[in-house]
Amino acid sequence: MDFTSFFNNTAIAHLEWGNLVMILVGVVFIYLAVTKDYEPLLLVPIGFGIIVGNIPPIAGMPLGVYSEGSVLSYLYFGVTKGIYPPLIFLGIGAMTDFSTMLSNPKLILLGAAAQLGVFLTFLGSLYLGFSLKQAGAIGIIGGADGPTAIFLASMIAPELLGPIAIAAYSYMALVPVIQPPVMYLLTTKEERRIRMKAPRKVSRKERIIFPIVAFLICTLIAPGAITLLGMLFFGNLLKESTVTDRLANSARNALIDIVTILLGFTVGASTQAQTFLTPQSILIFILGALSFVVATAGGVIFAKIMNLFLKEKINPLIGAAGVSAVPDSARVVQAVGQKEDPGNFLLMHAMAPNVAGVIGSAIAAGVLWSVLGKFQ
Amino acid sequence: MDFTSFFNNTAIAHLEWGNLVMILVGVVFIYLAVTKDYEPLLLVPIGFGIIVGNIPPIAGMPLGVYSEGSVLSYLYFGVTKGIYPPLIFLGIGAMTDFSTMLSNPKLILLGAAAQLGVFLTFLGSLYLGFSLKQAGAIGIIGGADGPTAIFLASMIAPELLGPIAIAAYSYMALVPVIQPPVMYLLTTKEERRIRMKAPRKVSRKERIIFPIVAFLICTLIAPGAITLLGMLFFGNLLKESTVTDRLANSARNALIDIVTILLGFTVGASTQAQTFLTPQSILIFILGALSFVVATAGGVIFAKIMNLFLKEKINPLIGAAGVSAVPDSARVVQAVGQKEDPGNFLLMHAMAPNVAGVIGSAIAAGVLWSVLGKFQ
Amino acid sequence: MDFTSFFNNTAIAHLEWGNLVMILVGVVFIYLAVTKDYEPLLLVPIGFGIIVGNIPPIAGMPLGVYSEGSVLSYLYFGVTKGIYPPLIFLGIGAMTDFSTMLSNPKLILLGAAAQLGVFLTFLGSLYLGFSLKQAGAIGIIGGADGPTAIFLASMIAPELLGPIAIAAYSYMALVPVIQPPVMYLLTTKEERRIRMKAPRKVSRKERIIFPIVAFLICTLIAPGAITLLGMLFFGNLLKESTVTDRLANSARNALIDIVTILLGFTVGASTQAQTFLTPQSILIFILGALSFVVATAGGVIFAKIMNLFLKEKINPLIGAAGVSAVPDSARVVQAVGQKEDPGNFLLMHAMAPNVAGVIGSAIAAGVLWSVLGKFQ
Amino acid sequence: MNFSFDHMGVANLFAGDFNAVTFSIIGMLLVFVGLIIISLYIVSLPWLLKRLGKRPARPTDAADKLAEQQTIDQEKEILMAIATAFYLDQNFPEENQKITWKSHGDVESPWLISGRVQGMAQRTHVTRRVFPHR
Amino acid sequence: MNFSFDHMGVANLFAGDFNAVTFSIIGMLLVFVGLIIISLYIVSLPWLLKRLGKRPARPTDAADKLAEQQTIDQEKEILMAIATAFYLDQNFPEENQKITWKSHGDVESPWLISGRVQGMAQRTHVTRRVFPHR
Amino acid sequence: MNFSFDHMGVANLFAGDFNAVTFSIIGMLLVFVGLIIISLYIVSLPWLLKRLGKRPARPTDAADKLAEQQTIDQEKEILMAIATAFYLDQNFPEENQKITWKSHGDVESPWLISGRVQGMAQRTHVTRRVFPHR
Ligand code: NA
Ligand code: NA
Ligand code: NA
Repeated sequence: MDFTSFFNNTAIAHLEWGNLVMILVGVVFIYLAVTKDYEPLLLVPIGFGIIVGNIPPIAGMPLGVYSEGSVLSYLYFGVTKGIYPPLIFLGIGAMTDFSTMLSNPKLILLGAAAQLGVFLTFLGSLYLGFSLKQAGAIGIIGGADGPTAIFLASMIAPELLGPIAIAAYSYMALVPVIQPPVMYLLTTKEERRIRMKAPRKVSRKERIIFPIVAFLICTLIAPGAITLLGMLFFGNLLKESTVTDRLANSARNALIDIVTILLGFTVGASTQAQTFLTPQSILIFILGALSFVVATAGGVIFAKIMNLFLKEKINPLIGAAGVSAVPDSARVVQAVGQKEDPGNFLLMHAMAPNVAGVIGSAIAAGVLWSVLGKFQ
Repeated sequence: MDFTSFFNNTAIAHLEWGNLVMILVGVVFIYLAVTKDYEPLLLVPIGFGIIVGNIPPIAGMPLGVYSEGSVLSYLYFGVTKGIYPPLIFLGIGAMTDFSTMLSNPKLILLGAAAQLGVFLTFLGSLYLGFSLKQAGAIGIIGGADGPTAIFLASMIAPELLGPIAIAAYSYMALVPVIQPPVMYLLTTKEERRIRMKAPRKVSRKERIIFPIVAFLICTLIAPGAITLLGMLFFGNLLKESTVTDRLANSARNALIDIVTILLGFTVGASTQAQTFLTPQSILIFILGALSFVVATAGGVIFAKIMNLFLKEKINPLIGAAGVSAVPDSARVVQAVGQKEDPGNFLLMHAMAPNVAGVIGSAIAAGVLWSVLGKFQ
Repeated sequence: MDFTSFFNNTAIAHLEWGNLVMILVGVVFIYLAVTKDYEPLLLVPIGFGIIVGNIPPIAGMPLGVYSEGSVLSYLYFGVTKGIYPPLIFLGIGAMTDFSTMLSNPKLILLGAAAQLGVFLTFLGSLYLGFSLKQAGAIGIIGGADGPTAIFLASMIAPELLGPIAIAAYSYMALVPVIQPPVMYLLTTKEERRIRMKAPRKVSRKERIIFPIVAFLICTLIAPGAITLLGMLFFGNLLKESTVTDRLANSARNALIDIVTILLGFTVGASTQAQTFLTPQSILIFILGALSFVVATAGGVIFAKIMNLFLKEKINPLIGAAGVSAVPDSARVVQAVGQKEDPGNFLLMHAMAPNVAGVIGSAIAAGVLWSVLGKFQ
Repeated sequence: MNFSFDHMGVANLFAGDFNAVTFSIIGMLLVFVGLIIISLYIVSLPWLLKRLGKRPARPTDAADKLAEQQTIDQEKEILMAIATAFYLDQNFPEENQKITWKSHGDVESPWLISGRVQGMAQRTHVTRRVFPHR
Repeated sequence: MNFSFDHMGVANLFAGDFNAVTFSIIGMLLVFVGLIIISLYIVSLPWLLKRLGKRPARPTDAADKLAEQQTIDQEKEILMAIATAFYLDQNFPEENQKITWKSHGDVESPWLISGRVQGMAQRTHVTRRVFPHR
Repeated sequence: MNFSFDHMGVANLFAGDFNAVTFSIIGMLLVFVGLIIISLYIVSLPWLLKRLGKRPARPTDAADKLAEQQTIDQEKEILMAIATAFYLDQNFPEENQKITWKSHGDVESPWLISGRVQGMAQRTHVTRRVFPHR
């Protein structure tokens, strides 16, 4: 029992450069959240989790998320088993208003088009040599939906869960940085100035029936989406039925907050430099960025194609909102459109492809899971 | 990889008539909740759960509550292990006011008499050929208490959990339909018009001591009721002590809401037509209806017997509230009484047998468990 | 099936004197909480838990916390695996204001000095013949921090978890009884009358950076404190960043309340007389009381030593707040100081060593765990 | 799990008997099919609701009278509910009944008293609910 | 688990050495016994509390004086608490102390300052609490 | 697990090659080291922040102008936000947009509209945030 052996029991003795790099990454996440307001509800928990996960643990002490019997491993259980994402979808459902989508059904297609990012990234990942399952899990980053990405990765490529989750959430936070250049590149000034008509009002009855029918349609086609869409539409029904207000309220407050805290923190803590800083992770980050770009382009281009057939033109900018990342990408649309024409209000129009994109990504995840899940 | 194999990966390819029937049942549950306000906090989650549980899953994908490793199976864990019901009782305890019972102790006996439904249904189920444990679990449907029924079924007859839970909750929702005919049949117009005196005021001290003493009395007699009544009276102590207001508040809001969501949804999802639509389930439904009728009759008749000995007559209608189903059966009493005499206010009087019925059912469940649990 | 066998199925048949004693202890806990306001958020759940845990169970029925497959055993899982304490620390972090500490850094040392109670009790326990791990777990009672004590005990001496938890929480509740005599004994009237200057204002930036830096400093030295301090400072960052207000809010309300209910109740229920009423438990209670006295003395004496070197004297009473037991010991300081000089306001000054004591205890726990965890 | 660039190549897209390109196209199609059906459903629902709604509405006069009668009945019940509340308030001054109502805020079966009383305050809700839904 | 009607019959109620009818009767009795004892307890409690309450109340004058003194002491403490709050408010304008109070809203030991201050607002609570409980 | 007093004695403190007294002293030292470093950090932070803060602040005039310009820009955006809200309110009378805003109350990227609108109400917050932080 001397000072040397004591020193070996400290974490400083085991600190590596990689840990310092990751701790810095965590600090940057928190900095961006606090000063730039980039998705703070995600970046603060993940950022602090990264810092916690990169204090090197002592051998033999159950501390980290990968260490059997540790507290963090129990909290991480909800990530590895895919339990947290559906609960978050429950809360999101209980706060989502599908009205704009119901009043503008043709805009839903933009949410489908943006899933191009998913499948092209899947092919690209395969090309680079990832396995089928891994490629599918990487592709879903293009769905721009953190919970969906974590859910699919936990089911078919748990070994990539950490980098996929971090990539998905990072790019969701960076949507206001990634999307505008793509949008400017693919649209003309005239297109960006297109104004859209205010849509019709939606009855309560329509809003109550919608989650039930939409759930049936989606999952009869892609049963792999049962868990995520079941919770999403269940939460929405709790909200829209109005007779279960108190349940919807708890789902979109206490429940989603607690799960968000635990999910963000443990996902962050899963990024120990020793296992996280690999060429593979860096590739996933590059592929993730590309998939966001492709998804954005997919939505915008499809909107332009639709305009060839429509009498009442739609503003192609709102195609970018099809990537989901609710509601950030819709806000990017509003910001870009308003720069061109300060009197143009695209936000509510953009919410339609935005929520449709969530559904689209969940269907895509269901398809990937049901087919790729069978391979080794 | 062709369209045929893709089609086999959809759920439509595996949909059976039974699934469609069950999905329709789920829709009816939601319809009744939304338009008739029948127990919406239960029927909406269960109804949507039934729909979710009847999308036929793909072989090899962990999706349903019975599928090992699926998210729903983890959430269903709280049902199969009997964890959710006591947590719901904690919240119910934190919202229950035992004052009317404390000011009217003789009305407690009506809550005991209504347990006749439990034991007669137990005997009836045995007669029909169910095993002892199964018969006990079916009998408890007559307790008119969803959490108690789920708890006992999970402990002694887990194979019947689905139909028992659905039967218990369905009939709790249908209390305003089932009870009135029985009440009219067994009472005269004069009896229904009996007015009762306002009871005395109860001191804070009495209300704080009550949950402790009542817990000791009940569980020293029926230790099988420790879990349910422990939580019920614990929640009530949190409320009545007033020094733990914030805990009582969280117990009767966030906690009970979250557990109600998860319990209702997963119980609903456990009704896959392939295992649920059996003659056995239908029998359980018939027995459940009978047990509600017997329980109601038991309470009303016992009230009439009590009147033979009492100077101040009690209105026999309030005997019907002894089945528990808080507070619906008390409201039925109020409604039936008020139809006869618009100036008659029975609601608060009916609350006494109503909460006593909850305690009575929990004792009955404890007795059934402790004796029948030992058989094969 | 006769009355005798029925009687054997009741709990009265198995009741022992020890159970009655423990039930009385539970009632006293609740009485103190309700009438004296001693830590009611802890004493009410623990007190009712003790009552529940001492209803003798029936052999073969899964009822108690130690009974495999029982509901209480599932809820107790969060205690035995050390999951509840970090979640409570998350909530505490989200309600703690470190401002006074940041404006008065020299007072932090008092929070270190009070850990003397931990290490002297550790040595005393060793002397009495407890094993190294057991002695470490008993020592941490002197940290005056319930969650920390439960966490360390669950990691290195789970067999002593019950008595250690009860001792820690009992003495935390009794802080206003234990500390004043020690404080009077070690201070002169003049010392108790020392007034302290109002400290400077702390900027938002300082408060945001603090939890990150403090976490790094503490855990790089004592990685065993990662779990507890990670959650404490994470909660504090959620609060101070202001951009994650809704998460901080749920952490310090719904989450901490629910975990407090479950922790208190199950810890109470773990005190079945049959295993709890041992000479060992009584020794632990005596050692616990001593450790509180030593910790208080350590803080006060260290403050007097500091005064030898400081120009602006500090009131040695606030050294007593270094034991943590937030915020009760700080209030004791205020009360004792105000008795001497009604115009002396020590509360805010005492909050600095108070919260520093929490950090100090967590470091001490980390050191004990990392070194003692390796022994048999 | 170890990744290397050695396996890079277009051949990966057609490994074994699995054509990843075909799969991706079918996948995109399925996403479109799902969302297109949802669109079509949304477009057709108001039309469906109107057609379903017409049948019971045919004998308009009768229906109107019924609705009117229902409203009157409900208002009677609401008055009765207020009377009940007043009576309870008089006889149980310790706010017992308040707690009981609160505890099941959303569950108003069988006679919807509190639901309708609430509705009185939020008139649009009542009218919307009372007529088209029942 | 497979159910069939072949096993129907009264004999089921007496299978093995288990008499289900006797069991049911005893079960009903136990439910009644439990709830009857609760009833009796409830009936006797006010009487018990009164009897227990009388003993300490015997030396009425002394007790009254004590209670009065306590009230005065408490009011002093309340004033002191208000002074504390004012002082803190002056010196820590960034609402530090507010958060500290809030965080332990229900825990006012040892001198119950905030509890009593609250009580001032809800007078009935204070008076009920202060006299009979202490 | 069974405890007996037979093992009592000072020898326990030095059993095997583990010196419990040395360990306790080192343990106390580690606690002090940790908290002393925290103290030192706290003492030095304001000084550090000031030094770090000075560099960008050097060209004061330019910075002031920039800040002023930013404020003007922001006010424009706020007006725009109010206009948006008004427009939405006109066209979506069923409070759709309210729910959408609420759902991400704290997330105002990229243009912080609502954050700044909120800020208008709580002026101190805006000023504190806008100037020193950006
Ligand atoms: Na998407
Ligand atoms: Na009942
Ligand atoms: Na401490």
